[in-house]
Amino acid sequence: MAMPYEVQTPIYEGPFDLLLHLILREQVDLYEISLARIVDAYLVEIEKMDELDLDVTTEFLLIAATLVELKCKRLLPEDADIDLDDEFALWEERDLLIARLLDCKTFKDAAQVLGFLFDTAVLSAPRRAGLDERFMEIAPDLLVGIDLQDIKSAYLRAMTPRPKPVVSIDHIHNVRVSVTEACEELIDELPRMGRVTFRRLTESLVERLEIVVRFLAVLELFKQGYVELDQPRAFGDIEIIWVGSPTFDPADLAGVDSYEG
Amino acid sequence: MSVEMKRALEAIVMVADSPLESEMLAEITELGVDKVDALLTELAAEYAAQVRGFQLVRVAGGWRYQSHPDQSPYVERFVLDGQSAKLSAAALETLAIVAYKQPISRAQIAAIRGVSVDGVVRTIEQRGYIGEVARDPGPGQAVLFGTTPAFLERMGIDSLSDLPAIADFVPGADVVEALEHGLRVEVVIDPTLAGSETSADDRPSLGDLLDGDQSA
Amino acid sequence: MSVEMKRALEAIVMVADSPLESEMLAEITELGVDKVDALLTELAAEYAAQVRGFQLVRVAGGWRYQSHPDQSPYVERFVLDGQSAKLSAAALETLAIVAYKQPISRAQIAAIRGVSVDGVVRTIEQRGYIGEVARDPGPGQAVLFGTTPAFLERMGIDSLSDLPAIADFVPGADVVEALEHGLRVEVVIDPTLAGSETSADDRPSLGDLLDGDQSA
Repeated sequence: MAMPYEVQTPIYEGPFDLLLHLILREQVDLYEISLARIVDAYLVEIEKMDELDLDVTTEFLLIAATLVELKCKRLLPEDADIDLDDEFALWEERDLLIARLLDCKTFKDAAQVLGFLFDTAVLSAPRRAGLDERFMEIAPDLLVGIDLQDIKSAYLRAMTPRPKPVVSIDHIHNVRVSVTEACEELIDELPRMGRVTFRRLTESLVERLEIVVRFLAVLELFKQGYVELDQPRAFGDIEIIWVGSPTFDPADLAGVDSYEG
Repeated sequence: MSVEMKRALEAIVMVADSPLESEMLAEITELGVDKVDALLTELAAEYAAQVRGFQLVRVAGGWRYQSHPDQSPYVERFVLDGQSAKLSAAALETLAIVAYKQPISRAQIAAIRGVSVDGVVRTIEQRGYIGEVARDPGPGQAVLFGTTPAFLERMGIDSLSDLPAIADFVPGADVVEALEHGLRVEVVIDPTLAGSETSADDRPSLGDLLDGDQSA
Repeated sequence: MSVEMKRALEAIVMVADSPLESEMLAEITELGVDKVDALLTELAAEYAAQVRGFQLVRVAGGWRYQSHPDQSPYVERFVLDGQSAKLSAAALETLAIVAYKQPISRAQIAAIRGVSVDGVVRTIEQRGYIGEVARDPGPGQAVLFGTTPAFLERMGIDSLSDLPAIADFVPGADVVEALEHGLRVEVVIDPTLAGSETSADDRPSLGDLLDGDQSA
């Protein structure tokens, strides 16, 4: 009985949370659920945010890319002359991801203890009454060495607007590819090609990330009904068939922007 | 003599508005630090034996009087200073990371939590639970955070060493295994080259990947 | 039953920062006023019998804990030791805000400073630099603070108009919003506490309060 898996993230807290939830609590094998569904659940959460959080979005893209890559390894036809370096690199990335997930889980569990301590501690209120007035007169004058100018500068300090937090985007300056751009490229190329293999579509690309992003773009176009996908044989090439209008305006493409790094 | 010194300690701690360190109490009473701690421990035991509605406790490196936890329903009706406002799960996790890994930068916290932490760091910093303790000597001079005495006070603990060891929380082999299984890399290099019908069932088809159908 | 209620009273009076009236204690514990007074009197006798270093006494119409008079030498040494002989930066900022923006409520100060200010307000109030000058006429009747004559004297000025002018300074939008929130124009200022011969007209107007312009 085929049952689509629904990703539920009621109190979602970032990609690690989502992954931990999926793998540990739901005992889901990530290879057997649709990446598109995780993406969807994620996008829903991102839309709930008041402002787009670049850190969260890019972090997600990174993890999604790793997952896609892991999936591709199982999906794409095997190469006799498979590059062992690539192979090791993939293992490394996977291990890195697992290490980060373990770290995240460690502190999640530690936080529960802090929560318990906190809940216990708030049951007691500290005595803060301080000195009886009879000792006040011998208490040292706290204003020693403070003059009117100090009061004025303290006032100005207090009234100066606090700096607004800015989200740093330094770390993403070298991400040259976005899913939106990849979609636009595909929309330009695919109607002319009619039917093409994914291998062919990516043969000119060098960077792994670019290939991953192209794969995401293909999934996106499939989701929106502009292409059909066919894989005639297990591990065979994936074929992409353009079924949209031959004169398609990329502006009509809906809802891909959120992927953008 | 001990009785007289206990009375002195009771009087001083009573008028303090924050936890008093044993060292300071020792200086005022001209007793040894160990003696001070011993006397205060005796006092705390007396109050407990007499089932007082208050306690003498050691918190954040000092001694203070506080209401007994089982009287919180009454005290809550009276004290409404917002101090007991709940901490969010995100705030607790961030506090846990700072508590165990201090000094630590915002970026390092974010790397562990996998999300942007600017907002939550600001919140717990404003509450006074964490503060800047140093600057990263590297380029950028990132602010490094650590927990404050207010954090210890709020958690009701005397020092960071009262927290359970972080090793206690490192996930067990079962979790590691589950993660490895969930994220396994399964590339079989077949020298005779691919296409064996036999293994096809083990692998997800493109359809599975796209619509998430999981025939199990 | 009496034991339980005595414990509740101990807890409440212990954490109160000013003497508590029997009426209020009666309300919180849902006991009669006479009963409250009787129980507290019993407690006071217990502490006396156990020669504690503190007392439970009735002062200024309310009940409070205080250090035992015969322990004054130690308490004085503690006070003179100057556990906090300098005003903290937070306390100084709070004092400055009250000086320029009076009358002002705790909540408004907290909104400007972005943190709870109960502790620092109590400190500078205890030291006699600020005091209650009015009540917010709105619901809740929040205490409104202003500086005291002692503050003016200490600063060597005659009236608030002698505070250094703050020209061309525009506070942040968050500050303006904090001040607008709950601020009432028709505040009745207690002339006995305001601390200057000058009339209320010399005090900052609402306009001053909002745009931070304090041209005297």
